[in-house]
Amino acid sequence: MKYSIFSLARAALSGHKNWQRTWRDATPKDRYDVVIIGGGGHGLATAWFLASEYGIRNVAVLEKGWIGSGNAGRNTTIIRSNYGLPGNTGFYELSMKLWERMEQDLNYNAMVSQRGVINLYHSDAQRDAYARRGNTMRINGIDAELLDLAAVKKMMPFLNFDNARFPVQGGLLQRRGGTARHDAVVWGYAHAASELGVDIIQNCEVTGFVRDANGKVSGVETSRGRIGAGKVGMAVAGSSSRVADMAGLRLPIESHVLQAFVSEAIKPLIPNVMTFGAGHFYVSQSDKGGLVFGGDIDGYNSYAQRGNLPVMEDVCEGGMALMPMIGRVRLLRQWGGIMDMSMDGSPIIDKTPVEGLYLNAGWCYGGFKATPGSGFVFAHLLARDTPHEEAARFRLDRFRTGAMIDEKGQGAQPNLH
Amino acid sequence: MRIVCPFCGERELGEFTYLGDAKPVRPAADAGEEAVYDYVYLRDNVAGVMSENWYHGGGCRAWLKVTRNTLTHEISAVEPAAGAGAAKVGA
Amino acid sequence: MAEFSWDVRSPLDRVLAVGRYGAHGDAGVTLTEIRNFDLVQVMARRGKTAELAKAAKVRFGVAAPETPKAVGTADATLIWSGPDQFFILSKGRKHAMAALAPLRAGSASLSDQSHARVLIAVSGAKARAMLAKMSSIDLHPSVFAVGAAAATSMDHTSVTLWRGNDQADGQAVFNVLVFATFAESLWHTMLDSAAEYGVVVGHSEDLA
Amino acid sequence: MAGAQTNRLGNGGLIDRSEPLNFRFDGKTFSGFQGDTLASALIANGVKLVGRSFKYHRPRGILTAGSEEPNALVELRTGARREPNTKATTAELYEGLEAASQNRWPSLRFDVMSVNQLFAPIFVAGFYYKTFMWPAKFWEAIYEPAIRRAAGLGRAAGVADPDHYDKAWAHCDVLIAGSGPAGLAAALAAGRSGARVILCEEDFAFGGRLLSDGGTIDGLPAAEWLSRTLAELAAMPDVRIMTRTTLFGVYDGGTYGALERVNDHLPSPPEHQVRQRMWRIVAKRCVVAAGALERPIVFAGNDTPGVTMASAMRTYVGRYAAAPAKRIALFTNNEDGWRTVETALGAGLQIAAVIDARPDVSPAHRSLASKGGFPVLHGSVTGVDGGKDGVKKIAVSLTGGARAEVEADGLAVSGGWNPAVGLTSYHRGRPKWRDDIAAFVPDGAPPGMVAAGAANGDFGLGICLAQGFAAGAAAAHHAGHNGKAGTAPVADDEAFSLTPLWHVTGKGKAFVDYQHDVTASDIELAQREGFESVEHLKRYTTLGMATDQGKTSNVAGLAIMAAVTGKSIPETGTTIYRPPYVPVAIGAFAGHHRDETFHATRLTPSHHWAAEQGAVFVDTGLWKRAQWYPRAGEKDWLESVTREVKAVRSGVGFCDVSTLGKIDVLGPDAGAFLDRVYINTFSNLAVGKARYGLMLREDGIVYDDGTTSRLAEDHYFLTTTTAKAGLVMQHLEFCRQVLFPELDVQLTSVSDQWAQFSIAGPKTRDLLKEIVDPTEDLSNEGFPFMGAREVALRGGIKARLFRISFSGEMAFEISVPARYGEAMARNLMLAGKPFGVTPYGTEALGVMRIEKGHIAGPELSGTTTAADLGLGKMMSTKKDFIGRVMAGREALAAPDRQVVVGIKPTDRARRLRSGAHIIPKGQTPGPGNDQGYVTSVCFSPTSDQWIGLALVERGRERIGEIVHAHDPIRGEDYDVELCNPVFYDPDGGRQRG
Repeated sequence: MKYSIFSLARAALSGHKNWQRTWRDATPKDRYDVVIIGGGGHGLATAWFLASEYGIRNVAVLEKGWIGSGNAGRNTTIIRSNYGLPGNTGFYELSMKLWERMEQDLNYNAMVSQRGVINLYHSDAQRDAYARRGNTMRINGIDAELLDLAAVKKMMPFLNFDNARFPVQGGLLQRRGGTARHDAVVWGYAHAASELGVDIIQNCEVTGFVRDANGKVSGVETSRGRIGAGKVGMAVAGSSSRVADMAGLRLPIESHVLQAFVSEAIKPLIPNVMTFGAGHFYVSQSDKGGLVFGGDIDGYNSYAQRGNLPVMEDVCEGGMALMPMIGRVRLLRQWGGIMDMSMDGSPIIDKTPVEGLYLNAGWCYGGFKATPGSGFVFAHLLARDTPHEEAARFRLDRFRTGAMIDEKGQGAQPNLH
Repeated sequence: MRIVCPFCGERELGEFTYLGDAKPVRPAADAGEEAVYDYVYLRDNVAGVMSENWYHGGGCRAWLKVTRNTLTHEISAVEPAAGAGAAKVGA
Repeated sequence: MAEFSWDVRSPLDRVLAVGRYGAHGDAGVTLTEIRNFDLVQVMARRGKTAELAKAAKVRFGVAAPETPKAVGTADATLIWSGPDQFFILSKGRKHAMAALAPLRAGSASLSDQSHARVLIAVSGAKARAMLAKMSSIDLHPSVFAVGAAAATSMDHTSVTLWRGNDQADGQAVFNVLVFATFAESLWHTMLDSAAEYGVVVGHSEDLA
Repeated sequence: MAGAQTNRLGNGGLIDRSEPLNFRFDGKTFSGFQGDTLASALIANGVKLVGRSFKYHRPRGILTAGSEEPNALVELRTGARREPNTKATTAELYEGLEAASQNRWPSLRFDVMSVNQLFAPIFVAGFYYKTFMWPAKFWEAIYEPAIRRAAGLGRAAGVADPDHYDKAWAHCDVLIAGSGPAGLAAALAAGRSGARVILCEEDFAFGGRLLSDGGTIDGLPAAEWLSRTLAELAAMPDVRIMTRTTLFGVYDGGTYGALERVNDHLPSPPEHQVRQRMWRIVAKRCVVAAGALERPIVFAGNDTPGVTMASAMRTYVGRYAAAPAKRIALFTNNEDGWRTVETALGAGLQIAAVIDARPDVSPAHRSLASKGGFPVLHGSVTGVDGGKDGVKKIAVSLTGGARAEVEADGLAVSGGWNPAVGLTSYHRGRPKWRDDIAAFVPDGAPPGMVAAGAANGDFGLGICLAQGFAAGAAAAHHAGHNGKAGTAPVADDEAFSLTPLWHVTGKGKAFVDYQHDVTASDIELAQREGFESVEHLKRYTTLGMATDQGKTSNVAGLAIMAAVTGKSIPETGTTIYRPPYVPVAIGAFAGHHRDETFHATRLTPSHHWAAEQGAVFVDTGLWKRAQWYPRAGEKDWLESVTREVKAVRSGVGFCDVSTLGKIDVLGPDAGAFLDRVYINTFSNLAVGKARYGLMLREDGIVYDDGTTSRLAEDHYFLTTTTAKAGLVMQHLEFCRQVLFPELDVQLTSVSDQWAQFSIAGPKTRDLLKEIVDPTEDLSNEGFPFMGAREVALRGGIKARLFRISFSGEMAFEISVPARYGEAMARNLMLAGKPFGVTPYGTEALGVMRIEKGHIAGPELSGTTTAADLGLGKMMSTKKDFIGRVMAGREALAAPDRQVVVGIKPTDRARRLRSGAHIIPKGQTPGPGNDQGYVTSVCFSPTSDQWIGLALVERGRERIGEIVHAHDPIRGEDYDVELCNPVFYDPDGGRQRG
């Protein structure tokens, strides 16, 4: 069913009784060419690109709960491609370009809002680091601007410029960055993939891998029975180690909690997406009016999906330091997601040592912005058995060879990325 | 979270720093690259009870081995690292 | 030839203003900086706990604290600072670094910290209420008795905290050793935390 | 002048009529009394229309009397203190209070945006996902700004919050949430048992429903029992009872978050006081006695101003002596709703009718009806006639099909009660369904927590008291206190019967989530489109995401979803409960960590001296460091820094370098220990000598560097970079305690013990001779390069002297105990006066290290190897050390890595900038030829041009090559020559001389 203002108006006349399910409620078939484990943004996007770009439509997406119930449904919705290292830069820009056409591709309004992402800097050293990163972006054909203090003041007069512990000196701006409505991204891919024949199977938990005589993965055991597969792709960030363990794999990944927060809805206050350079705080304002913000991960391995109080305080301290105008705005809700923290802070999209099993993992706390790009390159890998050129460095063996992609320079300590 | 430091007693999370899984043991000097790769990069990433290295840096500066459930955050045991309080160890 | 004067200056010298601060009326909190002291950190060597304990006993007449306690002696206070470690707080060079060679004698490593810390005594009817804003330690009299000590953090800053003897009026006294370069910052936080109760600010040149 | 309080009852209530208070709402002046909330005062003044809804801008009144209020939200206070979305139902009245309605323009009564209601047929749940997609560019330009302006509720102040907040810790054995009958009974039992108790009450008065509903406890009127109980609790030294304090969350290890609204009941906080305080309460046990929330019934027109929860009606009438209506109808599906009739009649108000959805009504109520002269209608409300002026007529569908109409100016609604299951569910627990009360009740709780009374689904006064008392006693017992708790207070239980009723079908919009305008038909639509999971339902319709966090809407919403899917309510399930229990001001979580006190500040021992000299300071981590010392007439920083560098290179200067991390490494195995943490060897360092050391992370990447000196056989003095001081200490302790416990080594930080100054320049020795005791031999033979030992200074103090150089000059670093730091700076000025001594800051320090080709922070980026930095030869092959094996990996040893090299512009006048990229000359910049970047630059007074360091692919093999510095983000492009990174005195003669 085509969505538009006209279909809405027509539906209104019939009391909206004629709308179909946004995606078909599929029952699992015996076998699919490709089975994707994980009905989050990445898994659904992979399925859609498999169907739309690579013509592989006999695809199932298996979701243990309801689609989008993992990190796709609990993030702070930022999209950007302001990365500084080869491997990341091109990939995230590919993703950004796909964001820019997503809604028309999917016939679903995901509220992609290119309102600008600005990383504030507070020292000469930070400025230089952002200049380096901005230049990387520009060399890769990505928009980037280095703003001085005056430009930041003009754009965000409400920041604390007068008595800050770490005064703002400027910022790195990517105007094409912004936000998107996270749930709608999931529903949009589900809607479009389902229209192309992809089966989206909810409440279907994978409990094991089926291996043939050669050890090749030939299907999955699930809570809804065995499902055969030509290839199996994992897109289960947060649970990657647990699922990989069923195939006997250990990954260079730890699971950590990242909290996010939303305030009560208020009239427009913050025009863009901002990150504070002297503390752990980033913020945007949703179209509904809530300030959506977050900061650092809690710092220890966790699958508990809830955050602690010290980090909540730390984040609010950052917010107040940056813009003390939010003191009386109330925090409405706090939640926590499980992050696949990789050993260099960058993702892994690769074949695994187990034939027939493909891995899409290690997104740290930055997976949302990667959703379309990740789906695209993972679909490529599944369809062609070779990495897409923009994902060529996201190899699993890079830790063995030393070709890490470490934007923060923190090394093999996941909680510092 | 509150951790019962074996030296200081129960203290709040903010006094501690996390390092990670305490199970991997630093390989011997001649163990070879593969063993060190495994030690540095691969993780069991346990969903359940796990032994972890924590540092009481905001307190007595002891490194601790904390047994904690990553699903519930429940801590079942805390012991000092081998070299914390080692002066009591026979020389 | 120039004349060099080596005046000793406390890190709080510039900010500590003797007198009243904050709310009027009866002051709920008294903050007193103790300016001059000798402070040595003693760290037992591997397997030398017993030897060190013996040496400490000989010198001070008391056992060195092995748990978070502060032990007063005639002319020094021994304050636990971590496993196998304690501070010797004293005055008049009697137990300063140079005088402690016998204690060292192979059983301990010593480090002079006399200039590395600032010592502030917090007392008054509202001392606990004020400290509750900075410290996560339970200072209830039944939990943190006279002689209790803690290696802890106040407002994210590492400190050594111990409860000294009560004042003549029965009020508890909490001693805080804070790193010298953080002292001015923590001092401001202390004043802010105590302001609503009214503060008497002072300093004394020497340990009591 | 204030208008008359038309709806204030003549007597009764807990307001203080001797304390009248004036306030303004939407510019109009009213009066109320001490003890009122803004809501009760508005009600007393006959105000019904208080707000507008989120999407349709429908007129809304006051639905509840507590923190679950979805409708009566106002902007409280003005100017910098304006607080959007403040619940009128919890805002205490004070003299001069100013409030304004929100989400309306130009006025509350005539709100242009209420035209949205005309588009309501299109503006169904999720409509925006289906449109606004074409043309793509219109989203940011047109659609989104319009949506953003229309959405949101109140306006934030937009300027810095002028009030202060703080945070505090509290500790107790038993923490109690709520001071209703269950909470007070728990506090009594726990307190009498000898436990340390903290009781938090959200309201400004203790008592919970006792304040509104009264009752008899231990034979006493509730009010009397309440005051006795409070007196008993107040007399217990270890019981602390707090009003205006909401327990908002439970965290691991028995830590709870609570918000105390210390001064929100005043126009502004008194001097030296905070507005709010956030408590972290550490409790061994917690009794949740947070009560239950009455729930609405979904029917057409249920959002009309004047439709009020039945219990709230009782609260306004009973507690505040304010009548929400004069002729009241009650719509109930349970026994409890009838208490509103009793309260209203008792206050002399008229009852128009009772519409009871249950098949039967008790004889007592029937006789009450006949005495009161009002009909009891068995059926349901199907519509409400009225608008912004409030309820006028109520349409009723009677059991059996007949219809009736009731004329009334207020409608009290009771759909039953939902226990407050938030706190017990915050650790991702899911509550369980109880059929007898048709509600979710706690099913387990975080460790140490238990629910009691209405929060546990047990509503009678008697059982609340009994359960609360038992829970309090048990909690005290678990915490190790076994004193005599005495006997529990006793009261009768009220009858409770309920016939579940969630939604009455009828014509017109029936609201489930009032604030977000989610209607019953939106839920049906969501189901039709496949959003059946409760989490999908919430996300698709926004049900439960408003400022009331779904307190009045969630259960009804999922009951309706259950009905349309044919599942039971427990099968349908709940969404995850998330803290905070009520919205909490962000400022409270921050406390005093804002503005200049956001983070602590570290000051060097010579800080105040440097400030006297007019130094400009720079933030380096937490430190303030002197960046340069401007002199009169200097036009910019560059001129000052250039002067400082020249002064050092030609004479002598000094710089406070106390910020370096300094660690005493002690014990017999200190050398062996350092051999394992550094790539080079320290065990063979002679006493009295210093050596530069480099440490790696275990992954083979450079971690930190610094100079370490051996002061005695068993004493090394290790220095770290300023940035890594704390982290290196942690790392070394890890090595000592975890990796190498067999070594006898002790570590302690002496960073704060020593004031350390670098003294550099050809006249360094001349200056030192002035200040060092003449018996000390400072000659090249007596104190050679990399020497380190204690020396006596003139005037009697001892110092440590290190002959090390970061600047490439003849230089020493000198350490004195920190309290001599300021004296040291003054004495260096005095001693150096004949030689023109010049204090220099971090900029000049940086210039000289770049001139000398020394690496620092920008090169120690966490991605560079020792070889990248030109220090590969330092890696010992004779021993194991941290990082040795991983450093040998293929990609870390690859020949085309980016390595440190010097750069200088081909045009000597050209300024360099860090962050520019290096591209081969003659090529168009692109991802394929981006060969590195500029890490550090400075204007070199010595070279009289800008110079820099860069990380460049195969840089060391390309010395002399002209490459392109590409800096598009600053619009600059120019050629630079790759050169030896050591620009100054490459053979090191000066520092050794």
